[in-house]
Amino acid sequence: ADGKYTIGYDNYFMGNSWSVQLAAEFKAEAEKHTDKVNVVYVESAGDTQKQIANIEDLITKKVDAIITTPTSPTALIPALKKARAAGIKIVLLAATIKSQDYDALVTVDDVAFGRTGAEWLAQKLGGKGDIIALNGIAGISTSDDRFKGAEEVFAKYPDIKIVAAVNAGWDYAQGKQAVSNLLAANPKIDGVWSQGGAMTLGAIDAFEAAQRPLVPMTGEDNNGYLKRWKQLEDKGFDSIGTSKPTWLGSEALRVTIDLLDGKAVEKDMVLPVPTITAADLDKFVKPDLSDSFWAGTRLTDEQVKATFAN
Amino acid sequence: MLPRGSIRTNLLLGLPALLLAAAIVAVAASWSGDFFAAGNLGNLVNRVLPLSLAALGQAFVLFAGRIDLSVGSVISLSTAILATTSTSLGWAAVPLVLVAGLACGALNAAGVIYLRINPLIMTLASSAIVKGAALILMPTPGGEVDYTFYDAFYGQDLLVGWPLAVILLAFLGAFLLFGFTRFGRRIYALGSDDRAAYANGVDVRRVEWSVFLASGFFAAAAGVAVGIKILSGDPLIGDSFTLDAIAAAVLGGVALQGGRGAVPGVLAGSIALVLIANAFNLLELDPNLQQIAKGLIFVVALMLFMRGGVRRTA
Amino acid sequence: MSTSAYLVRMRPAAASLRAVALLVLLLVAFFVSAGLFSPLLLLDNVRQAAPLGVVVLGQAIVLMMGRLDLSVGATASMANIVLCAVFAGDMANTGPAVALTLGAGALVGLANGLMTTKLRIPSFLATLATSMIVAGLVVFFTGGSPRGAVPAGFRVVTEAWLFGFVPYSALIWLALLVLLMLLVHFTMLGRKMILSGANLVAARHSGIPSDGLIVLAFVLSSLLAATGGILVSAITGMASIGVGNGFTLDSIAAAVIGGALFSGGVFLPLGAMAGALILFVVQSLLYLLALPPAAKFIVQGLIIMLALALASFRKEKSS
Amino acid sequence: MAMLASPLPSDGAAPARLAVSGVSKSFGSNLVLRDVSFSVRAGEVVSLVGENGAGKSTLMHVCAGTFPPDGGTLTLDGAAYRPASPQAARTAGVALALQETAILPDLTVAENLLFGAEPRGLLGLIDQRRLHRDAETVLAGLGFALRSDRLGADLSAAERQMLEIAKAIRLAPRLLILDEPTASLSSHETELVLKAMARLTAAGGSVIFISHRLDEVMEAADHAVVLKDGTLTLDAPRGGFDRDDLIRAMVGRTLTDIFPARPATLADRPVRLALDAAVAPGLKPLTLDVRAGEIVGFAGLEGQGQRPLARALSGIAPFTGGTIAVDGAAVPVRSVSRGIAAGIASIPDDRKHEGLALDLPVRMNVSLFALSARSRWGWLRQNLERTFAEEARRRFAIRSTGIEQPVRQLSGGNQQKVVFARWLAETPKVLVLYEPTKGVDVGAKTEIYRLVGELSAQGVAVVLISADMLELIGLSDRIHVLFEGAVTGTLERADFSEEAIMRLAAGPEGAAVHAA
Ligand SMILES: Nc1ncnc2c1ncn2[C@@H]1O[C@H](COP(=O)(O)OP(=O)(O)OP(=O)(O)O)[C@@H](O)[C@H]1O
Ligand SMILES: Nc1ncnc2c1ncn2[C@@H]1O[C@H](COP(=O)(O)OP(=O)(O)OP(=O)(O)O)[C@@H](O)[C@H]1O
Ligand SMILES: O[C@@H]1[C@@H](O)[C@H](O)OC[C@H]1O
Ligand SMILES: [Mg+2]
Ligand SMILES: [Mg+2]
Repeated sequence: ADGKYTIGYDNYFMGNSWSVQLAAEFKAEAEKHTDKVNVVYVESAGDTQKQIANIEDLITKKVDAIITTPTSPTALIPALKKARAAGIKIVLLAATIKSQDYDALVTVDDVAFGRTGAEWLAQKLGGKGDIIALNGIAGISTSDDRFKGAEEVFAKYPDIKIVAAVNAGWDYAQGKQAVSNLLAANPKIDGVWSQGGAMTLGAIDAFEAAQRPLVPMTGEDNNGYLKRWKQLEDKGFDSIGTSKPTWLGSEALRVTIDLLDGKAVEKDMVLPVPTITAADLDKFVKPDLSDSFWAGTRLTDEQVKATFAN
Repeated sequence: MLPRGSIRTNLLLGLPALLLAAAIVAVAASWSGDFFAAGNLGNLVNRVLPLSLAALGQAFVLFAGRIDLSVGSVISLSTAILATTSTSLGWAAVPLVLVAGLACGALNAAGVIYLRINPLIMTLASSAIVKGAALILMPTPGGEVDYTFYDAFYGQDLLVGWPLAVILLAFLGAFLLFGFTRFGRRIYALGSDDRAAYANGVDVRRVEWSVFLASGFFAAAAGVAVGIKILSGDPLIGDSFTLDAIAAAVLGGVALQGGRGAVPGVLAGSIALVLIANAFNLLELDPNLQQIAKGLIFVVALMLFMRGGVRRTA
Repeated sequence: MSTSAYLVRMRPAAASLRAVALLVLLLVAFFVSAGLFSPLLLLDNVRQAAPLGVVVLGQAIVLMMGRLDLSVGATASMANIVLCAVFAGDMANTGPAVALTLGAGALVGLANGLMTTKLRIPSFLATLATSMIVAGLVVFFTGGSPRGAVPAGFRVVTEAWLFGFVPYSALIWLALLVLLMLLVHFTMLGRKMILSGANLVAARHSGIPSDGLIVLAFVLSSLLAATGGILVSAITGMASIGVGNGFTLDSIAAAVIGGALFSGGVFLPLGAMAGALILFVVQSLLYLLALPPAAKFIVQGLIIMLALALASFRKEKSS
Repeated sequence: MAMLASPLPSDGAAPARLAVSGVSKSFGSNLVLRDVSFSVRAGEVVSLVGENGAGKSTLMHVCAGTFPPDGGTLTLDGAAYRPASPQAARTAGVALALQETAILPDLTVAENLLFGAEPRGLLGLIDQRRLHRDAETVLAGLGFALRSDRLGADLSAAERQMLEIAKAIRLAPRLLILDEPTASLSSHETELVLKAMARLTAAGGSVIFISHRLDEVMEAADHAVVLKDGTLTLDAPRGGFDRDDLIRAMVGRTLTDIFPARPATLADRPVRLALDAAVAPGLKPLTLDVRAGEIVGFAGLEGQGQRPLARALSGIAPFTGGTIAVDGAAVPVRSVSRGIAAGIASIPDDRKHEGLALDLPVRMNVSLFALSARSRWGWLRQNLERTFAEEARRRFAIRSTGIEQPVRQLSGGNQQKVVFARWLAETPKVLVLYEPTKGVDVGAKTEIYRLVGELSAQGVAVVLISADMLELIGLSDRIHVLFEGAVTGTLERADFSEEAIMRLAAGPEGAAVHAA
């Protein structure tokens, strides 16, 4: 009515700082476009059933576009089909579905995410050694895809053996518990492939508690992890911070507006995985900002402080 | 006219949920033009379907004074089975899913009856086991349910269609069962007082078997509804149903200590729960407040029931 | 009183003994699959199990009163948020941080207690409602991004070891356990709580202020849940939403594995401790075996079943 | 003493309705029935008596299929009879009305009464209207004043008991077993039950009737069977035993006088308890005194204010107006604990719900007040508890395997003794007794009466609210009669008689109502 676009934003989850920052990036971007867009927020709390209902309610509200992060690669397909049939543009943010029923996808491929870390680790170990893998949650595609990417890589190195792959829920405490026990059972662990920074932190603490020398580990771009890495650098610790940047959240809005404006948009914007290595670590770590904050951001330091304080 | 007897008391227990649902409809309809949009009513029926079926199964168990925490996992497993078999079996996959649901119910019953494990803990354990089974069958969401299932069952997502028919049929059947059959009386009797029920000739084991089987069956039926809705399988999708089904039943006046409550209340409770979330979205209320509101509504509704007084046994 | 009498009183019930036996069995399996026996590893598991263990104690108290507390998870999660926010990473804030966290916890317990006694809402529902409200409040006030952190100095609570082999968190757990055991089994207050739990009406007829005792039990449970949340915070060092959610079901399972009865009147702290350790060691064992996730759930479920089947083994069928 | 009869009828004609032969049963290591044999003929009432815990209920549970015997056999009308469940027994024609009643709290009276036999109509669905009609017919036939649409949970103990009896009688069983059916019934209701038994036997049915009221036994029994410690000690036909024989067989000795002697006058004693215009819901303003050492009884038909009075005195449902004074000082009995603090102890009538924590051991159930009085700094003194519990078990002759046995496993009468033991840990100033000997055997009763006598001799003011006329007459110094919440008359000891009480109990138009 007011000539603005109405965009439905489905906040898929509020349970960790990454998902919070993803939503914050979107909001920050939306504030720049208040003249052009109205946003209707819905909250899925990690519950696929709820997400489907939310999409349907957004259809009922006749929004012009829906931005959603599917919590299941398949379950949402019928609902999204319905939305598109109603003329609503669908933009998938940070996760995809196993069909073509969307108008744009803005993400970093999780398989590539897993692969990137694995390649770095394999090189670092000179193509041989015993490693452990720390995964997220069984049945969630992010977790499965990342591990799939990693396994593809390790399969090419016959001398690299995954002695244990466990689910630690992207969680620090679970990561630490898992690694403590695995260390006790395995006198030789040469590397840790982890698909989440908090779990890598847990792994580091477990190694230190067991007084075992640190080994190469893959990490992520969360500030808490980067700070720790920085501290440990002079002890010879080496890592890689693979990133699924939260600025995808702002990018999704830009893409959505382009779509609604009728501009040509690349359907699958699958960005290469940004990485942080020892060489550029200093560029990304922010010693004065919160541990919760993620480096792959378009937020200003002030906005970060407003979101996470310290 | 309400029939004399305990049915009347039980029906009255469902009244607050009904009033709550009506109030939400009134508020949502007067503040949002979208509420009565055809699409919305159809969506609501489709959402009530799996929740109310799961809650109905739960009600069997609750009436008997037991509880079933495995409902969510059974729903997940059901979608997984449906999505792995429906392409080859067609509609024959549905009875297969229902049989699997019965098997889960049988596991619960066996644990409760033969191993004498408390139902809360037994179904908590079986919930993990069934979830494991779902993950074995389908480690990540996928599989396929053909679109013809959706078309045949949900059709155009209208108010009047198969989902409504299934709800009405299931609840009418259950209403007659609990209100007017000896079998229903036995279930209430068991929930009312185990020892007295046994002394009155109730075959406790048989009733326990049947309520857990019923719960498994209805959870599987809910799983079929979910599976057709998502046209795929998902080993985690059912998790939230467990607590929601209990909440719906309880909101509808079913007493957790057993023996009290009626089937219409369960339906009213399910409708109320679905409406709360819908109203929040349509009215664009802060989604962060939704959980708080749900909790408060719960407290208020429960206060209304409790005014009637609790049984004197501790 | 003579020492022997104390010992008689401390003698755990059969259910606790069975829980302990199962625990030993699991530990054997654990160390066999680890390929070594290390007391330090054992203690490390105890150290990490402490938060759950502390929460279970509270749940056991509520179960003793014939009630159930489904809000312990939400309360522990909230404790983590409040603690980190008040701490703001500065050791100087220890006093207020801990006090405010426990205070917030006590409020939850008070709400639970008043709802079950004054409003006569069954505890299952009252605490379910509280847990929704508490979790909702946390999301509402933090907007999903909780602030602050636990200073490194405070983290010794769970991360450091006394004399290098006694984890502080284990000591805290044990101290709380002993305190509660003393309260319940060695004071008049505790005796009155047991009597209320076993038969509320009879307790009222004997002039026992049952309502007050139920409120007290819920407050204790929430305080212990908040303490569990503090311990978890010391482990993770940071604020995140929902860190304690798993405690709700785990605490009930652990308490019941340890011999608690839903019908009330029983308090077996040693059983509760064994129950918490069982759940934790199963988890560790599963990490160790690196089973596929599906198998993990199945084994977990089977162990809980086994524990309870053992507990009801030989129990005479009541006529 | 009568000879022990053989389990089979001696006349050799028709086989016995029920023949019990060599039955034994133990719970854990507790041998409850030892080689018990007796039989019941068609058309006969057999009374089973014995002390609390003698094994009566256990024996009846065996007969009614609740659990099987460990050894021995049963026959029913000559055929082997081994019921696998209460339902199987009912199908075979044996119905048991439980001492502890099995009423489903969430079902109505009608639904309880016709449970499992609900009339069905269209589509095989239960016909609710006929159900209630049928139920009313049954109740009316028995003369029970019980509305068919009340919920089980709302019934009083007496009403529950009547419903339980009606349930069993409705089945028109070959053998009806009534386990203490009259324990909480008034004399009028008891008459109704005895009549129903007579009708059943007249029609060829058989009845096993358990009661601690020897009057009823003498009146109803065609045959008496006595159990002592699980062994049969008497089995004799009507005329072959008298009251003393029964008592001897039960307790192993003759009880001379079961009631304590009362002092000739109490007029010189100070007033202990004084109520002045005290009001409570269900009670009209009440003014009365109880002197130190006096036992004041309250009589009346069921539901005339006895319960409100007991609950108000104990502080459960306190007085809402007027004054209550103990030893001349006004005491606001606004809660149980205030009452206790003022020295008022009260024994509730519903021991299962109001008196005991059934799953806790005897020790914890008896020790509360003893410990409260002696705790230091809130610490519970464990040794003292043990000693006290052991002593209470001896003093009150509580039959249990020890102080650690859960109270649930004790017989009804012994449970009642546990309640007494808790309240009498400390000598109170005022003792309120509400149906103190419901379901208590004559030996235990004697004990309890002796105790009450002792306490009154020590100056305790006793309020005795009871439906048991003999108890009131035997124990009281004065009896107030309640009618519709008010005292309609008072009798002094010299004027006590059942007839005088009944006349007052029937209210102002007493004679007319009573005659009807
Ligand atoms: N389920 C049980 N478990 C263990 N012991 C039991 C159980 N039931 C009864 N007993 C014991 O068996 C004995 C006989 O009890 P029973 O109830 O048969 O006595 P009773 O003669 O009916 O007494 P009352 O006159 O008090 O009703 C008692 O000592 C009692 O403690
Ligand atoms: N052993 C006895 N010796 C002398 N008199 C007795 C004896 N037992 C009972 N009596 C007398 O018989 C009367 C009734 O006895 P009974 O055993 O029926 O009393 P009860 O059990 O108290 O009655 P109720 O069944 O009404 O409670 C009493 O008045 C009592 O004086
Ligand atoms: O990268 C991870 C993100 O995808 C998940 O949702 O939360 C934890 C992060 O480590
Ligand atoms: Mg008996
Ligand atoms: Mg008597």
